[in-house]
Amino acid sequence: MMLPNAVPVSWYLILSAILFSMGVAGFLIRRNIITVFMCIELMLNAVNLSFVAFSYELKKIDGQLFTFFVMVVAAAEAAVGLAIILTVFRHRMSLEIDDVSSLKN
Amino acid sequence: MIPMPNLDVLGFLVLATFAVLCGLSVILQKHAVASALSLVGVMGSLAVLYLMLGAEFLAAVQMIVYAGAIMVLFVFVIMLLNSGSERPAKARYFAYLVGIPSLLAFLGVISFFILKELPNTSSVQFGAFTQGGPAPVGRLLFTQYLLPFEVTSLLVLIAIIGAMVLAKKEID
Amino acid sequence: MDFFLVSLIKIVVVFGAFMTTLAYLQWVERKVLAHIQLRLGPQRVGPHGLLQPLADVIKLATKEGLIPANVNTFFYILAPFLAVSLALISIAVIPFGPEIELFGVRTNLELTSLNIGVLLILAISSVGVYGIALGGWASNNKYSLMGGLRSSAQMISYELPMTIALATPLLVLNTLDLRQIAERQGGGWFWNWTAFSYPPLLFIAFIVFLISAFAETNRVPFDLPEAENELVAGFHTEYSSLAFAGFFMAEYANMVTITCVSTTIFLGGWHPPFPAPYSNFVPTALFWFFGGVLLFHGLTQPARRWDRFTFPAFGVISLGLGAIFLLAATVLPIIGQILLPVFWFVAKVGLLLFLFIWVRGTLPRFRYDQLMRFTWTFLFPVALGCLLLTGLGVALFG
Amino acid sequence: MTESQSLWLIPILPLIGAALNGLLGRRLPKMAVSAIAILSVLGSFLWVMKCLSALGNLDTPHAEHYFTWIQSGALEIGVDFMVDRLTRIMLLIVTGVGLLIHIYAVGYMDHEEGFSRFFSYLNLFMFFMLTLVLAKNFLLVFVGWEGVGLASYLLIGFYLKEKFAGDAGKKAFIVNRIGDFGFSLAMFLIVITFGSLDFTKVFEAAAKMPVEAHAGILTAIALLLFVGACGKSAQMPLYVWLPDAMAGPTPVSALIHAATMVTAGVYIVARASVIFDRAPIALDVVSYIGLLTAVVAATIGVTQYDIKKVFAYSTVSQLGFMFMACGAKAYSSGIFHVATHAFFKAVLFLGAGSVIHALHGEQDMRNMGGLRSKIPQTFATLCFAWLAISGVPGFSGALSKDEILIAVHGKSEWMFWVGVVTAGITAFYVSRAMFMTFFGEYRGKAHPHESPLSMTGPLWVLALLSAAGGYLMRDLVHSIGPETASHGDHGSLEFIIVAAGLLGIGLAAFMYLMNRGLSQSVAKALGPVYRLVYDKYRVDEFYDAALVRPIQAGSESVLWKGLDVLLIDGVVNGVGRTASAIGGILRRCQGGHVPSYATWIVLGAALVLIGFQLVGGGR
Repeated sequence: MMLPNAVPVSWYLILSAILFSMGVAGFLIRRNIITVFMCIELMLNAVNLSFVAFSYELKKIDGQLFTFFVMVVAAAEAAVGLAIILTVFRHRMSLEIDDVSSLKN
Repeated sequence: MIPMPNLDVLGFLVLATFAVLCGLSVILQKHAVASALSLVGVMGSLAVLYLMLGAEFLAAVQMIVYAGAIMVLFVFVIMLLNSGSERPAKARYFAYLVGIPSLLAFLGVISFFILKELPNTSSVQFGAFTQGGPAPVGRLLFTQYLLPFEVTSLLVLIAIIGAMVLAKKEID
Repeated sequence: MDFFLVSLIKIVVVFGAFMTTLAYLQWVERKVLAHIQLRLGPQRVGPHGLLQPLADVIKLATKEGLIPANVNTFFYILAPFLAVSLALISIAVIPFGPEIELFGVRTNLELTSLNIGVLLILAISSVGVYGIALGGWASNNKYSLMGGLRSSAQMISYELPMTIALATPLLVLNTLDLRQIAERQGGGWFWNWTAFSYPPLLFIAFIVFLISAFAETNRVPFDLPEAENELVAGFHTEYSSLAFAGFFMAEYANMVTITCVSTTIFLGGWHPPFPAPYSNFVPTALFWFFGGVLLFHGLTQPARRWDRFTFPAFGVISLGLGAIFLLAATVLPIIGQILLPVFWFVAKVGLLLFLFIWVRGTLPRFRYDQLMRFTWTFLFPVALGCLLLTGLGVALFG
Repeated sequence: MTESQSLWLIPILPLIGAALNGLLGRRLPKMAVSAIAILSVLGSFLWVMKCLSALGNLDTPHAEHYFTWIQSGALEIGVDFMVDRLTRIMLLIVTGVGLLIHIYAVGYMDHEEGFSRFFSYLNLFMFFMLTLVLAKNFLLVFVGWEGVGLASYLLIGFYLKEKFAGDAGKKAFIVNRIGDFGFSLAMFLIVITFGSLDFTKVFEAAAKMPVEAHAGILTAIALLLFVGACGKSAQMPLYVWLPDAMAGPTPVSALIHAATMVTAGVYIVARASVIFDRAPIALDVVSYIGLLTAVVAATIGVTQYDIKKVFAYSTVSQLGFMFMACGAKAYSSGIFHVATHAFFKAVLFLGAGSVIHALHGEQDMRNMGGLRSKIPQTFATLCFAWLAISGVPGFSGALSKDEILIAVHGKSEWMFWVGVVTAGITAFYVSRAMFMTFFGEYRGKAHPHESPLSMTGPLWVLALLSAAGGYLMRDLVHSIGPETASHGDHGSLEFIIVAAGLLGIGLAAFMYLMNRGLSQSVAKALGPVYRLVYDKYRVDEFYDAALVRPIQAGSESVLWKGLDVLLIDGVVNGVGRTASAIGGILRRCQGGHVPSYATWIVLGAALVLIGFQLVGGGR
């Protein structure tokens, strides 16, 4: 197999899309709340990759700063989200997402 | 002599494959700890990819913040709850029949878009873009993006307080 | 190909020295602890137990590697592997000496030079917690799990003051490259070192960093994860054989790495505490002084029978080392440019390591709530205050 | 432009005092609280002196710009302070009298709960009042204007445990709202007309406009400003809050409801004199209202028995005099009366406070009498104020009152005569209060004792000022504005005024010293008229019947039962019902099951992207 002698930025973008889709798929099929939450992190990471790739393509570091902000927001989200999961677990003794469906009505 | 493979290409392919494999592992592993460690793998390979894209500061921050803090928190919570493996899933026809095909369509269209709209993107060479060091990032962060930066710090503060309030055991 | 060759040589030298240090660090620790407690320590294997590390390695390697029932084998094996490999990475960016020229090749006395070296070390140390947490969890044992959880919580908590204390000197030094950090502190007296600039702010930061380093490496008085009276042996209760050796080595490697980092960032790296021509003779003087003392003791008042032979032998070796350093300082600058900086670097690291052992021999263990309260209500605010005040100082006078 | 004098320090110092006392006061000893309160006001008084001496003659106003507060299109409102000759007088009165009253209050409030709270409010009042006085544009004046209203509300309702105090506070606040509404409308009109709120720009532009023979824009602005002034300065028909405001501690009555805040209305009319000069109709209205207020309040004052009420109506009446002066374009005379009134009315209130303090809270004059010998210092100081307000020559009150009445004489003959009669009534009721309190037999039960030095000291200073202050301030005041009251020979007029005052005193002496009981028979002889006056013309009852009840009834039947229940609730509930009906259909999609929501999102995203692609791509 002949390897190309350079990687275009679009490959990075496609990798980002693939990772993002995997995150969504995980979100759809997994049942453990924590895993679902991790799939969200996977999606955020995928988006970050495309930010950085565009930053390279445009030769401006603004994209990297967006990634920075995404990370901080992800940290905040993880802290609050995990606290919520802890509380949910304490009340229901379960981490199954199907068990937490009292949002209806 | 064996022709030296282009390190940029080789690196990308290896890392991308590793990232995709880890990503699959995240969504397919039965146990949450395994998923979490796979996610750390994704993050690590992304960090190296950032390095190749010239975002060295971001790569370090990715490791420190994502792998070192956020995921440790995940692992910590998983171990704390020690909930064991996931039960075999109930048949989830809706997600499988509607969600996955839509997702594939989504991926296809996006990839098509990328290849069609951005046909001549520049090729990535390690070291070609050197603006990702701490100094330029910091300079931009504390000038043009000062307001978002401060707002984010406020957000983190709120998140800390929120997490404490939520996770605190109620004293009855 | 010079680059690869030189790199290969450096890797071999550094790796060999590092591993030997780890092995003998444990011997030193046992000896020092023994003397603190008025014992002799290892004595059987070799003179003064000098071959004890070798014996330990053989013992650990030949033991049966147990894998308990109902554990997740993959993670169980992965954990010590992860711990030790992460612990060994950081040494790659530590500079031991200045740029040297040897046989027409210019090279730096370090394995690799990164312009974000400090960040790399922080990243590695923040990931280091996985090994312990995973090991504790994968053992499928409640004591191990408790130890793993404790260590995760402790390392996450102490990482904050450590990072902040580490960021404080960076305000003064204005770079993240460890080599530049060391170089910017050199050329003169020891008050050029970061720990002594903006007194006493950065010294406080240094102390905060050291305390956090104790906690990060799970050393006494912060060795809650392996508190044996509560948790048997903590996260490595179930481990044996080489897997146990992995955790063990990781702990000592972390110790060495973190002392190297504090030496580089706070204590001026390889720079002597006072200017060059005079400081060059300090090693000779020290070695000769020790050699003289050893000879004197061995020949005139040996405490035990074999001391009559071993002490003079060590004394002669010490005198010889002194002579080599004398040569290096005077007629053989080609060796001196390597030996002298490395001597100072090793001396500082050694002093800090001795501090670690000394503290282990002296202080009792914290209680868990004390430990957490200490970092969140004392160490963290102090580190933050230091950072802010130093920032103010740099803004005003820098 | 002279160099900056850091005028901002003047209001900021009391604000710092207020903040310190408000936040930390409860933990500080009383010494510290009073030290903070007094020192902050003393500081600002000294700074005023320093600034004024540095600014010299003030031929041109001194202005300072700090920062732009509001910028909206061409309208730019800054935080600007200004000192001119008018401000100079007000600054001296506010900080000087304020300082003395603060010192007095330390003694007066010594035994009360909420010591630090009181001084925090009082300092806050000083901050807003100084802002009001120093402001260089209408909006900043309004800030101070509302702020003093707030401080007044807080201080009237200071005795939290008394219901009537809270009610009085609310009444003051609500009645003031009417005036503030007028003031806001005036500001809007000014912005529309002149495009700015800055004093310099507005008055320069207004000075170029002609005098309006018929009602025009300037008349409207002037009248609306005057509505605001009526509220703040307790003029007809909005005066009803001031007598009730006496529910607050006496130093408050002296500082806010006699000396400073209530004169803000006079100040704003004098400040906007350029506008009023060009709106003769508004001037007439000002005169009539002032006169009416003066007469009505004076007659009510004759019949009251509560010593503070008497002085409260007296304040209303004197404020009426000030507006009469303004209506006669004698703004400087009005301000002059503001100054002298600040001195003697402060003495009257503080003296009354001292009496009340001596009698442990007794306010009814029927239970007093013969206190002359028991609290001699209070009596002596009150005598100064009594003679001053009665217009006895040689005291400062006579100077300003003469000026006002002479100016009014220049405007209209009959108003002058009514004014003279009112001045006589003034002398009569103040004398009556003095005689009932200090002469004759002691009728009360409590054991009177003289007040401490921190109360009598300020009293003496103010008493001397009410005698001599007029002569000290006359030139300062007259430097303000155009000379209107011609300084001709008004010997005969002055004689009439003095005679009216002396007649009032004599009559009171005749009725309350020589023939006790005569007052009763006079009251009986007048019968219903007396009852009417005694009940304050039943104005409160009239307002209650004419305004409060209809509004309440209207709110209940129309707004609540009609508008709120039928219309608003109907719409809201209808929307809710519709939504829940639609939701009942949509509910089938919402299982509360997170992954299925996510699936819908993914489906939607895919459809949007595909649609996008079909429509024509990214361009």
